[in-house]
Amino acid sequence: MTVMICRCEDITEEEILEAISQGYTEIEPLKRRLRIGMGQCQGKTCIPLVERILARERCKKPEDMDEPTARPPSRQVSFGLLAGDRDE
Amino acid sequence: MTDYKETGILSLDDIKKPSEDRLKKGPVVVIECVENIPCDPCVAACPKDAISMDEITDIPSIDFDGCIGCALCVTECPGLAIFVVDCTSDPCTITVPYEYLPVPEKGEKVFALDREGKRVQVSKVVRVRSSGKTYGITLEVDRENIWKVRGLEVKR
Amino acid sequence: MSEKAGAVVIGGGVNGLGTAYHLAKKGYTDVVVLEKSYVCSGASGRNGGGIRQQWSSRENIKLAMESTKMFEGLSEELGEDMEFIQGGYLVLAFDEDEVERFEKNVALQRKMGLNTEFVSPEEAKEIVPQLNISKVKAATFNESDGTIYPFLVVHGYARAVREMGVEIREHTEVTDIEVHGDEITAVKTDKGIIETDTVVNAAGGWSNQIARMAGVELPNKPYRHEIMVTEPFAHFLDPMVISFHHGIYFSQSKHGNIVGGIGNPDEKEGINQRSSMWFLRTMAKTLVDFIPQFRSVNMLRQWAGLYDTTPDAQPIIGPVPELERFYQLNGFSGHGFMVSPVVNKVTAELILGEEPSMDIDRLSVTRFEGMDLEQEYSVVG
Amino acid sequence: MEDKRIREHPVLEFERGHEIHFDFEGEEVKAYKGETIAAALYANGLVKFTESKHHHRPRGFFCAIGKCSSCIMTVNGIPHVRTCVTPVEEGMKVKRHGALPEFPKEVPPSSPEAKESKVDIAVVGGGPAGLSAAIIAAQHGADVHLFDEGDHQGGQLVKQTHQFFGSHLEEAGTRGIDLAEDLLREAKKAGVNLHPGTTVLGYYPEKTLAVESKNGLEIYHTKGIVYATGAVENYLAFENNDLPGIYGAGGVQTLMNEYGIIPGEKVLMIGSGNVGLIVGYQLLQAGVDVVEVIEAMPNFGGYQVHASKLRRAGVPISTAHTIKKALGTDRVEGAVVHVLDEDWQPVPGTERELECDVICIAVGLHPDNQFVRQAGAEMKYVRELGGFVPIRTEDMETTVEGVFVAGDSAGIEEATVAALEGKLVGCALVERLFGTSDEISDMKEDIKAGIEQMRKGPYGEYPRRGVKLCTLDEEVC
Repeated sequence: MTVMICRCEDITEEEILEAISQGYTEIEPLKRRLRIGMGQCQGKTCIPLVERILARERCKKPEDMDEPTARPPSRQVSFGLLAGDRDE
Repeated sequence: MTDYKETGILSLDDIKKPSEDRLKKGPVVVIECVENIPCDPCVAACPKDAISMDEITDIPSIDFDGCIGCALCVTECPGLAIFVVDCTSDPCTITVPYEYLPVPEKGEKVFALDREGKRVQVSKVVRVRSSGKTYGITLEVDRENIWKVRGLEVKR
Repeated sequence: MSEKAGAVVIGGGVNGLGTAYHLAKKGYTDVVVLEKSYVCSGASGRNGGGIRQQWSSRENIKLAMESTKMFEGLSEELGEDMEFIQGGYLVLAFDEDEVERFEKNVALQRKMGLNTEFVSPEEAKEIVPQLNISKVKAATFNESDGTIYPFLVVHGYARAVREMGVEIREHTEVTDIEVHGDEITAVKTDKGIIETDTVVNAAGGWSNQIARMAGVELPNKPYRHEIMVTEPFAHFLDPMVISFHHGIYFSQSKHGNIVGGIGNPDEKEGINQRSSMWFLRTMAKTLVDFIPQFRSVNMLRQWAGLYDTTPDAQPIIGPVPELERFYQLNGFSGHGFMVSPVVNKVTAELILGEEPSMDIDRLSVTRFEGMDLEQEYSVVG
Repeated sequence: MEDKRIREHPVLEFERGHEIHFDFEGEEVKAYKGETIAAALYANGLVKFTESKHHHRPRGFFCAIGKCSSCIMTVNGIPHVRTCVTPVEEGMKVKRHGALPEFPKEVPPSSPEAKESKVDIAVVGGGPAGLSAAIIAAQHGADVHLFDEGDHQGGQLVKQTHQFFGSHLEEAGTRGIDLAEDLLREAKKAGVNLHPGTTVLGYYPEKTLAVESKNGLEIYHTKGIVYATGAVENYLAFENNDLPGIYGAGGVQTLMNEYGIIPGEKVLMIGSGNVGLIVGYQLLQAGVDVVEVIEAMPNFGGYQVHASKLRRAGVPISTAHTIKKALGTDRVEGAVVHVLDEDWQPVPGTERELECDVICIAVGLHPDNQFVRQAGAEMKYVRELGGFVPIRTEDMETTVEGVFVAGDSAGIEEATVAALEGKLVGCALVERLFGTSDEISDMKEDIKAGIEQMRKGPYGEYPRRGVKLCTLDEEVC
């Protein structure tokens, strides 16, 4: 049975529950452990679902959950463009 | 309030209807809008100021005597919730909003549908009007169906 | 509310938890580890995971060699794959000074039993075929260097110490350290007071702030260091590639992403973990210079952590003269992860009054009082 | 070959460019100039675009706006290309690369050196909120730059074929698509520097933005930033929820109303808020069969008038229903739905199978707050506004000085409110730059009154309560 939570990093609900049971009970450690929210969509799709699972498993309200840090770039960008080493 | 929030279908009790007397006098508007939505284009559409509201979230209040049944509001309502019934002719007519393809032609026979999309009768299209891409299609319907028919399906 | 602990470890990173782990392994579990955020939230969770033995100073070579051996057995010891890949470290030289220094380094490393090779630019290109060697003068390569996923190591320690009975308190910030005469009496936190006579300062970039609470001045200063990760690729890059000249390093993780960073020589001292435009652009320019195909590779995200830097770029380990039981475990200057196993073990031995299994006297904070500093040159970034 | 392109539509006209051809894994594919690679491939019946990293599950076209990873392929030797936002070109070579592509072999040409400039205002997002803010600021003399990823600015408006609700004084009754046109015209007239097809990469201190444009990296040092970045659709957890054929309502709208391509033949709609109901209706307009709308709550969430449109077309709406799983191995072939009791538990014996090739998820939106978080703004979870939102002043300034929010990224509400919030931010920016005036203060009062109007009534109660929870009292700060 596959219930996909993080489409980019390919992490299922089962894998998240497993990690929570191993002690990764906050969003940041969970993110680093499973790479959820660190793929191309930067967590736009999965993080609300992960927060909900975490809240449910820890009997907390979504209000009490933290959001993971948002890092640039907002969208993946090529080193060629960033390097910009051609003089116009 | 009936269970329309479960079914999506208004019952006749939910709708403000013109009186029998008014129906005899000429075409008249029926607005099937029962929620306090922040919306008022119908008010602006009426050339006779027969539709009004104090607050934008009010349910439109209709002056049935002021309404001339011109059907200009039918194509202006974003909710496609306005109809015009005319019981002065035989058969009666009803004007419904329509935004599908194909657009029926005048004289064409179509299926008249009820609020659940069920076919009620075969109707002749007597008038096709448009405002932008929304059409007001006037259908001939049997008298007993004027409170049933609210849509159409082209037979082609 | 007041409670007691045999030892309080400040910092839930690799050095704090690694030390707690070695203490617990020896049966000493009356330890509380305090972490102001979550476990591995500081530099331990933000670094590139490089495990390098190619250093210029005898001390660092010794620490790194012993630590690498310990990392080799760590997955088995902690019962989880730590993603330790020994793909080697390719260290590139870009000028004659570097070549000269590298020759000396290799000689010293080989003398100490480390099998580092001095390689030509062409040989370097055989190791990394995509490498632009037009400006490379020479390189050194050691195949037993590699990378590890730091987060798994730290959490491996955390899990192990919890199982052995050590308490880890996350989201608990140290606010003061109480000292009477030459003894520590308690650690104050935002959640209460813990009476103890033994404190380990493993607070990384915050270690000088912690030391100051006990009236101790450390020469360590925090500096931001930035890092980034790309989208993943099928495996193509074996070693970690580094250049001291450019301050750059990059390697490919087990998952296929390239992880790398570059140091800003103009970075100002201070606690700043925000991302900079300088890094975004400089990393890109340097990376495409090293491997031009990087032009069509996408950066996925950038982040920053803190180097806790000492004047000689070598760590400060052991007690301070003013307070016999105030153990320092900081000042790692950007290579704290890779030498952590052995220094954690030695620190545990010191705390328990055992004979240290490695002589680390030269890493005492007292070395800064004299002029006899052995500068570590092989620092990247 | 199958062709999913819509040739005739009751509301929309699709202006397709000339026919072009490109190579997809050795086969020639027909496309039209102006289409994206993914749209062209989807129109020709392609289901599997890539595969997932660990479980190797098929990944299909998904977000349609370049935000996910479901359509990445190798294009002309470059891996990880988001084909859903990359226009097709004659003779292009497109290949699937599965979970992990090879490291590129070719070295592409250099990009031009980054351009740096100093501007007054940067607006991120060209929907109703962003455009409205930009217009007001530019009309009062500010040097305003507006960035939007889309080539067609107007935000979600450009996908809205229905007439808008709201006040006739605020453009109600106008279709979203026309509203976008009007706003764009006004923005151009006001002298807003529009940058379509640009991606804002990140916020850097102090109020500096890195922007990816077609010409390369651009760096803008600003005096004020408006984030009007809109919303992200909520995803739903159920068995097989990643099969190709499962899309968010936004993806369906983009495919159908922007590219003129139908998502499939038979659609199961999950969610009966206005988005679900409206997209359901739009599917019918595009000639697609909507087999059913299901809703977990005991009542449907959207306006009754929208529900009535679907019901009149014979579409059943089943409340207290949820999806248990999607059926199919490589793509959606059906779904199993069941009834929920008052405690949200499945009622035994109520499972039934539905035949469908598309499952459209319309279970709400959450604010796209990534950008404001990057800037370091203080956030708060406000259920009534759809999730984490920045704490703001009455003028919509976040806790980061000079950084403003407007529209859905500040809290999920209607487009009219978004436009009004945009206007309010526009006024606040004018005050910042040039000082206040009677005209601006009056305008602000009018806008605030307008917003208050829109939040009246039962549908406004929720956002009204939400906004209170995250708005700082002016007196206090």
